[in-house]
Amino acid sequence: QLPTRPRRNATRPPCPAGTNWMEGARRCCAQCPAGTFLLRPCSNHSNDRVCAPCPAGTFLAQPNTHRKCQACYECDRQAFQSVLSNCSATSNVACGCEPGRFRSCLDERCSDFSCQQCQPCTGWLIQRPCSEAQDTLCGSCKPDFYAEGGECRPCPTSAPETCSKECQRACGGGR
Amino acid sequence: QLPTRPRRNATRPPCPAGTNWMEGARRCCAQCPAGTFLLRPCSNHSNDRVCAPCPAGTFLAQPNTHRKCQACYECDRQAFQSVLSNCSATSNVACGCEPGRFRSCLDERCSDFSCQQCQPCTGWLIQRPCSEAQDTLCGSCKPDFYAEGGECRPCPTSAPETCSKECQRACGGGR
Amino acid sequence: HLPILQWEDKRGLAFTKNNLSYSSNALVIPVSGDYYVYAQVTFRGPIESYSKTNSVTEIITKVTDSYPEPTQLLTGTKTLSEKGNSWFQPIYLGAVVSLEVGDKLMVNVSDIKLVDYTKEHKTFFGAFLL
Amino acid sequence: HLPILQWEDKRGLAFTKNNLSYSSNALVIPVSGDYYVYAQVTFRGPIESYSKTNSVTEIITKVTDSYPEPTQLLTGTKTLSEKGNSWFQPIYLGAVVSLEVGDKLMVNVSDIKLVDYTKEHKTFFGAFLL
Amino acid sequence: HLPILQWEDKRGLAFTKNNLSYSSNALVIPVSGDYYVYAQVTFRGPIESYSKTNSVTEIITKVTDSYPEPTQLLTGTKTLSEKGNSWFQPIYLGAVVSLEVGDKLMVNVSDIKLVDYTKEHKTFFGAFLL
Repeated sequence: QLPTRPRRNATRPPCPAGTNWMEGARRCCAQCPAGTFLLRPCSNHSNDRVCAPCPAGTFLAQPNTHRKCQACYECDRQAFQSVLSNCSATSNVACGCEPGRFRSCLDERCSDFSCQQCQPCTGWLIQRPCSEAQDTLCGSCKPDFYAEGGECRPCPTSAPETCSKECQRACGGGR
Repeated sequence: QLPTRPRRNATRPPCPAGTNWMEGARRCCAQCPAGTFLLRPCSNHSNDRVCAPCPAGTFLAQPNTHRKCQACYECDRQAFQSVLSNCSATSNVACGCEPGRFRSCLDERCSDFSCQQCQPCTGWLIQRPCSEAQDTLCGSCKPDFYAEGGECRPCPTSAPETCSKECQRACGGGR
Repeated sequence: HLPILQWEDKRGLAFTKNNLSYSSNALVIPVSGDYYVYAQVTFRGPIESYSKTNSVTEIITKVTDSYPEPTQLLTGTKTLSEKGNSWFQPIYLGAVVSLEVGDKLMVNVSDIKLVDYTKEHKTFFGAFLL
Repeated sequence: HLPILQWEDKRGLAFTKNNLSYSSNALVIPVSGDYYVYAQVTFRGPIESYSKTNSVTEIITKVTDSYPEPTQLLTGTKTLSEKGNSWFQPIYLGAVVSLEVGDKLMVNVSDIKLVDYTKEHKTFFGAFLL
Repeated sequence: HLPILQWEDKRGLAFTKNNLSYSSNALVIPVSGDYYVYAQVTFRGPIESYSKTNSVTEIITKVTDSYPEPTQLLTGTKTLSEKGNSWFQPIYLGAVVSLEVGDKLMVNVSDIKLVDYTKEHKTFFGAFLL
């Protein structure tokens, strides 16, 4: 066991707002604004630090004394994700689903999701249309349709005798 | 960024056929023939290298300046693989399937495969026999057999009345 | 944010040395440099009174003085296709990352109730300076 | 041969130093010695217009001046039993290998369309000299 | 105890150096210190004449002069939900452990018949001193 040295950062004072503690310079240094990173840390006084803009494909959303910007995520185009907003120097890319698809989240965080096709509700009335967040919600059968086996079937125009009880009820019996 | 030293291997000339660049000796050294490895690299001129045969259980299929031979694979005997050809100093082992089994590949490369039992086609005519690469392909029913429920059933020798339409067709009706 | 795992740092196989210390659920980096950071979490289920889980996630994150939000360093996400009966799923993560003195390393999981904390050799976390 | 993955070597968490350089999809070894080489690939699917995949494979390979064919160093092969709905499968590989100056390290995968390239902390590759 | 795997220590990619030796199925520690120990076992099945397996386990254990029983250092346990057809399941383990000179490291598995021993890059085992 090495002789444990006294914990240096236990002695440092909390830094005033807008500055971060820099271990190297052992002082509080002014933060760089969002969208930029710390190119050269402060040395003699807290303001002589140099910030530089985040290079393309990287970003920093908050004021910081980071030596490097974070890499942008990418949207999963092969899984039918679409770009809601591109990555900028101050914000990561935001991904959604291509039209006609909705987000099926892997877990509550939904940082990973697949884009499933919205159900068409053929023969059903649409109770709630498909959206980014949820599949279409089908309502009851359309007029001139009757429900059978979990589907909506068009009322028979001829041969009414094949019409089941439910069919007669929905399609108005003795046509 | 550290000052990048000039890339040493960028300055080296391409080696003539039959020789490989040896970083240590900083010259092109004659290759060792397949089945042998480089015991001692060349020093003063490109031909004074020493080659030695690959030890048992190892091989090198190509002329090389490798310092070690590659380990032979083994056939998966527990999964009914058989040795098509043993490992030699110049070639890896080649594995197939025991008689009565065919190769079911994990993916197109088929570097991993299991040996599934060939289907017997009892009652069927064999359209294509089982081989290393493919299962038996069953043809139509044998004479005196009729097809029913995806199987070939022997024609009933007695009680012809239990004979279905297909059975009568195949087994020649009013026996 | 995702729940943070707590760790044993003294008993059994656990230890800290060379000033790499453990406090409030985090390994604290004593000197800037490149570290190989690794962690394995064994998940297990199902937990009875619990809706069906269809995935587990383990994330090694860094908290640093220089930025107000944690940074995700390594992530392992695995979907589960276990039907009802009991399942086990280990996830191992490891890589080299550049860290500054004072940085804190933590392990987050998608669901703390699914973590098998019963044996120190099934779920572990560590780092060493290169 | 299997498709070779391309990597980011400068932005975000990625970096190269001590002359270990990255060029044309490979890490280039600057000095002979024993290296701990590692890589994780997160695979995800299904990709709709795509026949059902029943396995994923990740291989770390070495290309060297001394031999005309690549050598497979580490391989992770996993069969999949996910029914239709979306799946995630990380594969981590790591081990010590003896390498010569000028050797090139690459990561091959069974199917590039199944690789989750969206986040740097889910799929990564690296090596360090012991 | 669980069956112990045997290893190749000279041919192909395998090697031992710096006095870390291999004898009777174990790596023998030449000098006390902290080691990063790792192993991957690729399991595969089913083996026909064999009852259905529903899990595989890999354990790195330590045998030491100071204690009569082996100590489990790292464990990877995974349940299987493969229906009948052939399956592959790699398990990777790695972590830093404190070892004494003379300690022996071994790899145990739940079932030796399920281990894919056919290719050196699918199943491997090693350690290095920090």
